[in-house]
Amino acid sequence: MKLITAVIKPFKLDDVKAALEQYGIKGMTVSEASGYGRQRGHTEVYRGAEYQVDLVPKVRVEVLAEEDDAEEVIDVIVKAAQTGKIGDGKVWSVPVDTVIRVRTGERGPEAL
Amino acid sequence: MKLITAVIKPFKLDDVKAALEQYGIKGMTVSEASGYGRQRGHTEVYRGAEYQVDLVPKVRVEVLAEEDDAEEVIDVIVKAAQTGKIGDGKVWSVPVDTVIRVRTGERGPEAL
Amino acid sequence: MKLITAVIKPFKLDDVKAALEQYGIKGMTVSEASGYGRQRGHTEVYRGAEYQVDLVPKVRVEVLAEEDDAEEVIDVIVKAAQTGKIGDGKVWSVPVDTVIRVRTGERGPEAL
Amino acid sequence: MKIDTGTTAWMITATALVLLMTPGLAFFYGGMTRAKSVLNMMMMSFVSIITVSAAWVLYGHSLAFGTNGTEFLNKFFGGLDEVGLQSLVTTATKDDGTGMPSLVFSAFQLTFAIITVALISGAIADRAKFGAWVVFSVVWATLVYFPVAHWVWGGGWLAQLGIEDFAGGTVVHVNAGAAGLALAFVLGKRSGWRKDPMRPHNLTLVLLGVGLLWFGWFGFNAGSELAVDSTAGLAFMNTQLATALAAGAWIVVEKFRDGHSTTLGAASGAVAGLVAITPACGFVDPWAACALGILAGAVCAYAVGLKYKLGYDDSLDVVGVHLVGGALGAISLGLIAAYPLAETAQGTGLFYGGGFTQLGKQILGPVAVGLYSFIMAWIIGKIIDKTMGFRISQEDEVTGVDITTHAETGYDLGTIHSSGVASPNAPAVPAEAKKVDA
Amino acid sequence: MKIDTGTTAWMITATALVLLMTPGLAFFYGGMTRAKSVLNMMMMSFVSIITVSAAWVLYGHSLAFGTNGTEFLNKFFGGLDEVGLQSLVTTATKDDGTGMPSLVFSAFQLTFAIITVALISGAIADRAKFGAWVVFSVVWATLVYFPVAHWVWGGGWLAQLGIEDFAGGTVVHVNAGAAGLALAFVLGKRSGWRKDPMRPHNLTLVLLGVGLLWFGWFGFNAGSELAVDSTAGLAFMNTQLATALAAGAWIVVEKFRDGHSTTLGAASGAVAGLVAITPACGFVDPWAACALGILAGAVCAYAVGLKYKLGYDDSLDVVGVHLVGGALGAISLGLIAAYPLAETAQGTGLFYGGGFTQLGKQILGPVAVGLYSFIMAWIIGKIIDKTMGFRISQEDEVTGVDITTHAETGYDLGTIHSSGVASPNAPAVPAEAKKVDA
Amino acid sequence: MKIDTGTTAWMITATALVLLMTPGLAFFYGGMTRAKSVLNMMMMSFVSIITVSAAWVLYGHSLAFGTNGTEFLNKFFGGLDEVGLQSLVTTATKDDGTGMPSLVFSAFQLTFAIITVALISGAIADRAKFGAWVVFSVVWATLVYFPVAHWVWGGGWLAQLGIEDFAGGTVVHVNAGAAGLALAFVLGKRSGWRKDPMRPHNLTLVLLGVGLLWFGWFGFNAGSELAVDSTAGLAFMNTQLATALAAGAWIVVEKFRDGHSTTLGAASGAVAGLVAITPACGFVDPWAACALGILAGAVCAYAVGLKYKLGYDDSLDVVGVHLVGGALGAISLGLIAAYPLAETAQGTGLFYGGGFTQLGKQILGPVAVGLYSFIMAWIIGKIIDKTMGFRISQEDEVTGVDITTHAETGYDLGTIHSSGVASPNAPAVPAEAKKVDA
Ligand SMILES: Nc1ncnc2c1ncn2[C@@H]1O[C@H](COP(=O)(O)OP(=O)(O)O)[C@@H](O)[C@H]1O
Ligand SMILES: Nc1ncnc2c1ncn2[C@@H]1O[C@H](COP(=O)(O)OP(=O)(O)O)[C@@H](O)[C@H]1O
Ligand SMILES: Nc1ncnc2c1ncn2[C@@H]1O[C@H](COP(=O)(O)OP(=O)(O)O)[C@@H](O)[C@H]1O
Repeated sequence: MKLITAVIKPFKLDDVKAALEQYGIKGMTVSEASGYGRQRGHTEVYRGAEYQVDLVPKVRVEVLAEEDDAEEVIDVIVKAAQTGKIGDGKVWSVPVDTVIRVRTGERGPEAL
Repeated sequence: MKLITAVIKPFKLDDVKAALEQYGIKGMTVSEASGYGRQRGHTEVYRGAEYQVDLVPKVRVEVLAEEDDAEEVIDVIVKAAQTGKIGDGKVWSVPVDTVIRVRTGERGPEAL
Repeated sequence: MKLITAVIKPFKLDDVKAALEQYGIKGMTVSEASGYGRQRGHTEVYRGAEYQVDLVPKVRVEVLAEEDDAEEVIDVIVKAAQTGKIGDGKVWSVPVDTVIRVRTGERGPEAL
Repeated sequence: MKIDTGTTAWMITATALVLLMTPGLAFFYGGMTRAKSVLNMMMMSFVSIITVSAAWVLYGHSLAFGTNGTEFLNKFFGGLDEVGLQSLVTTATKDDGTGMPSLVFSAFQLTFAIITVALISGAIADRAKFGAWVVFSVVWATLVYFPVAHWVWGGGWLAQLGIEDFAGGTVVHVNAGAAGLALAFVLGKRSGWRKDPMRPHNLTLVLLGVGLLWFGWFGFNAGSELAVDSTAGLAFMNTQLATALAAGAWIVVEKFRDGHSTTLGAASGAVAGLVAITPACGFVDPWAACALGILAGAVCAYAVGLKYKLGYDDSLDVVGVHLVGGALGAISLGLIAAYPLAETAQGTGLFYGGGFTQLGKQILGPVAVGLYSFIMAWIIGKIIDKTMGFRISQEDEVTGVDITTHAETGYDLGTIHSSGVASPNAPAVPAEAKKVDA
Repeated sequence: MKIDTGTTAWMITATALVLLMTPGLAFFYGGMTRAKSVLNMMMMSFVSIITVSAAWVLYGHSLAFGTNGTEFLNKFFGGLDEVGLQSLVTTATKDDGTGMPSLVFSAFQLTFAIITVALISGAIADRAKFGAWVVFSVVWATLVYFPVAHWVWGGGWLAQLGIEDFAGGTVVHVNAGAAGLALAFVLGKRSGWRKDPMRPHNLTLVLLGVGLLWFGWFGFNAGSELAVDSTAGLAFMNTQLATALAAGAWIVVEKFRDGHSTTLGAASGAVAGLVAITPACGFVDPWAACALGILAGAVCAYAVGLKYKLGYDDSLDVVGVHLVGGALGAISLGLIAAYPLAETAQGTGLFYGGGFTQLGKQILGPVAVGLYSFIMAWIIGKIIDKTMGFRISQEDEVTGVDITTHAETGYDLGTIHSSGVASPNAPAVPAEAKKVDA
Repeated sequence: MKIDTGTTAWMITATALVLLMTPGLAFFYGGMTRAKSVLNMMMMSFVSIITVSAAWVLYGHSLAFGTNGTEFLNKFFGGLDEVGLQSLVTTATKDDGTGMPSLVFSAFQLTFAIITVALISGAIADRAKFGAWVVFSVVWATLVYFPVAHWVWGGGWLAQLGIEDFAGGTVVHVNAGAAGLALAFVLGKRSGWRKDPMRPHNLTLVLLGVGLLWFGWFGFNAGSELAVDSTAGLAFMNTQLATALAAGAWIVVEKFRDGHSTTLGAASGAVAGLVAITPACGFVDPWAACALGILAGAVCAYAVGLKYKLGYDDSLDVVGVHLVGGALGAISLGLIAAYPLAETAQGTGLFYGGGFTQLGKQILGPVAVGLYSFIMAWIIGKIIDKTMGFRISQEDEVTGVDITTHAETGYDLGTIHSSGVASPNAPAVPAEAKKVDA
């Protein structure tokens, strides 16, 4: 099994959720994060002063998926989150040993 | 070593903490998250309007554990977090290459 | 590739960011967390009452790095985050299957 | 006439109280939006203070309370005789026997004009161009508020007819509510309307707003007597009773309908009560104030659902609370008016033996003002929309009007960002930030 | 008597100020709870405005300030002669020479009744059934507040004895504090008490509450002179001095005891000072106000720790601040009263040559009222608990009373949930949500 | 003289309004800091209420408004004849014909002293030792504020010269601004200054502060007439106009300079307008108030950028808004004063035919007060810094002054920590927490 983590622009969350749902993903976990990357480094002006901006608000989406679906899930996310502008974020995938559904204690693919 | 991640109902955090402590786990990292799953889809009424609820508040608990303890830690968490109702959450485990304690630079099991 | 996760003291974030940047790391993702560990257990007094403190504010830093850089990145983080006092946090590293840059769809090392 | 220090003391206080209502409204409205639009919502109220004050000193006071030479035109608007307010500086007291300085009267009336304009903005939360709102606020005040204030309080045609409006049910609430409805049509629905919950992001802010509104409203209602006498006391007590009972009625309706009484319900109910008692407070008995309050709370609790039936996105319920509540109060005077002002040809209500005449007038008032305001607001809004545009882009709306329009976010409470929030859509290349001199 | 416009102007203002105190209290209390109970806490204050206003117009004013035919019964409660307040509309001014409309006096007194009830709710934060509180508020007001107000201010037995209570140290603070203690016993301790820190979730809200309370309290204290004279000025200055010094004393105690001066300490100290000076403000010299303030700040800073010793969960320290502070102020008058009202048989304090008589009376007052209130509140609370239940379930308490009782949460500041917060214990199956008509 | 109930009613109200300004300032300043310093910022305002009230009753009133035997010394400070305020209790009314109790006048003036001190704290946000600020506040009030108030309002040398300062442009704003500048030098820059954005953490709190300041400022300005007459009405209207237009001017400047109008800009502009009109409000015509407002908004919008050029960290722009705005208002009177007080040898402004004499005096006033305040504040600050230290450690500053100094954090809104926030640098070993008795 795989854990797919996507760090995306906040206003794209709805699109990603919709795309995953349409693909057939039944669950995900979402949290707030701040991103540091190429997008950093732009300058803002506020109250007559300029300053560098470091950290930009992002949303982290975590999806557990079966081995075989992982590639497709990644594609779905990437497509839905893309704006083509710097700061669109990253998606990565990590191997998972086991997943358990707390409610029933089920393990593995049934737990998704 | 393993990283065990649990996404649970917020009001179960105290129970999970207590159960892990009793089992002998010395540390963990906790953060806020929002869950999307079967629990989604219920309808709420507010100010005379109905709407669908998507994302439900959850708490994420991360525990680093030795290879041999991982299964038991998972069981402890699942037992403590279970209410038997939909939305109880997921627990998953991921292989970890190495762990370092920042304070001392110790590595591996000693760093836990 | 590796995902290096560091849970550190909040006031050390600037130092860690600076150290990583100097080392040549181009991106990272940061989020808020609460830590439970040895640091817990101290007693605070407030409004004339004592109580135990459980959870201490922490910052989580996630850095995707190439296999070969992982060890050095870990060292850079540990050095920058260290105060030598309990509660300095943990750093761990997890194997990553693949990384994609959302903007371009690039995969692997180029996506970093 | 000699200045009456007691009357003037109260009127200065009342003016300050009414001015405080606009920040109060900003908090009430601001708390009801989503976190990403709170600043823009509050700015629409605050900028109304700016634009209306500027218009007031230039010509607003004069249009509303001045006179032009012609008896006929005087029915519809004042003159330009008090432009710049300079004439009020020298004529120290109003010549109508109230015993207060003319500038105090003018300041008191200014605060009414401000809040009426600010009230409208609740209908267009989350999606209006700030510059468009600035323009709308001053044009609507000029073409609608100042004349309508003249109609009812400046000796215009509705005053001459004997319409009763103690503190502004028609001039303020029906007027603002109708304009809000028009703008809701002009701007259209928010992206995600009826799909996303769009619940209040900060209910402590909502309650703060209500607390300040309630407090300030005593200046609004009891101050509208323009004197310190037992009628002012009656207006005060009736305001308190109607407001409390309307809040109670609203949360009782909720309890039975939805299964729970909400904070937003109590807050909205209080405002509904304040609105409904506004035209009536100095004219009715305490029992009638109680009845009107209960009615207003219950009716408005249902009226805020109308928009879902009829399909307009009156975001913060300006129509359901102010148009409906204001009309309710104004019309009910045709039934329950017990102590009208004889000198302006007003009659007692049906229940006090006044027959149907006053009731008819009381229906005419809100209908005339509501129609005029709706049509004018729609025209002004459409012209703005066609020329400068009234609505922000969809991407800006989804991202949040605060960051995209004002380059700010309401809150930055975390440890990570505690040194500043960046725009989530910030440009990637180091922007050619304008160099700031000074 | 002719209306005195100056007096009436001040009393209308003072009434508005005192009304603002209840929202102020809602913020003070709301900020002190955990984030998951802030709305419920504030709603307990706001709903007191509703229930007490309704009871007041119906019979509350009359029970407190009316008269019944019997001289003996009149010692304990008023009559039903002013039910509905209609009689106050016609008798334009109070016949006692104060020169203000009767309805202004009535409105002023109403605001005292409201806040006294609201004060009690601080003892039962996080865990009370909302409906039970609604019932308690109106029953306690009826059986305790209205009669006690009559005892002291309506010409009842304590007034006849010559008890001094300028603005309500006994009637308001001892009264509410004793009732809070009783409810803390009836409801029992919160789950996690003494284990979880349960620290204030929003200290800016606490300070907002204190700011509004302090501001409104000038209406409370200086307004209680019911006239505009030098005693009102004395009451004002004494209020300011005692409050400032009490806040100072509290944070000094903290600094020496705990090693740091807290915001909550400054806020609580200010309230303790306001409470203690309330009964004394118009009767004492500035130096005495300062001394009383310092004493109140220091004593209450320790008194809020009593609950841990004695084992009752008076969540927001109604007992430690209002019962202790109110009694302190009331009793100290037996020592420091310098300018009592001769016409009500009051004497100067021990330090001003008044002997021990007044001191004895000043002890009797809070003891009598405190006992009566405690016993009645306990009985009312117990009856409610046995019948409808006074406490929510433990699961609801842990999840949070806001979401479980009011279906709302106080804040929704994040980007993810910015479209609304769902109940964390939401039912899984698409609930058969009641269809809403309207 | 007999008490005038109207005048006294207004002055009591005005005093309460001005007192509310200090909590208002606490919110305005508190919202502008980062989340980790909000409590300390607000505490600096609240503790000023404590220290200045204590100093006032002891000797402050007397130093400012008392007299000493010597005509020459009287030019510089008052005497000790009114120490303890006891003499004001017996002399019921001021003997100057205002018809209000002496204690009301004293309380009104006290609230000015409080806010002047609190204003200074904005310059040293995030980094001051709390104890050092407590000491500074009382020493500066004693050595600077009380004498300067005497110079201008207590019959001192500036009053004798005929300097015009209606409500405190010089006494309050120039005075506080100059002291803030001195402390910014004494304490030095914050760690991360010019690198980290350090943007406001809560703009709803900033707007709340502005709302309360604006509201309270009517008491400040119209109250400074010390009477209820048409000049009070003029002061009120001018305050409203200048404030609204200054806010407008500031956001227009922003729009053209930075591309967006901000909430912080509207808020700061309003304060700049309030500051600038303060010395002028009762002396000028409405058109002049408008012009002054526009000028103040535009000038201060640029003046807040000065610190980046000159390199001092005046964190919340006390200099750019209060020193600059106050001086602007004071000096402009030399041009636009139309209705000065003849009895204090004041002249009309240049534009009203008054020649250059008054303009010269109007420049002298702020220069003299500004220099005196700057020098004294610098000396007091340096002495404190050398002895007890004025600045917290860098680690404490980075972690946050709230948690390190007050052992609290402003907000705790999350679900995880909802039972309390721990210090992020908490000691590891179970601390030897001091046992608490009581
Ligand atoms: N090495 C990394 N490790 C973890 N997260 C990263 C890394 N690099 C980028 N990110 C995340 O991806 C986001 C987008 O990266 P950025 O460089 O701004 O744009 P892009 O990937 O489109 O070039 C960052 O804000 C950050 O959250
Ligand atoms: N595929 C998934 N990937 C990541 N998290 C998931 C996934 N499915 C569910 N979750 C998490 O588990 C929580 C519980 O899931 P849900 O379907 O509501 O209940 P249950 O697992 O009891 O059937 C969700 O709120 C979400 O946080
Ligand atoms: N087993 C664990 N799993 C996950 N995170 C842990 C674990 N142990 C500690 N942590 C994290 O590391 C932080 C520091 O741990 P702590 O025991 O307080 O100090 P130290 O590691 O210096 O001895 C904790 O606050 C927690 O966030």
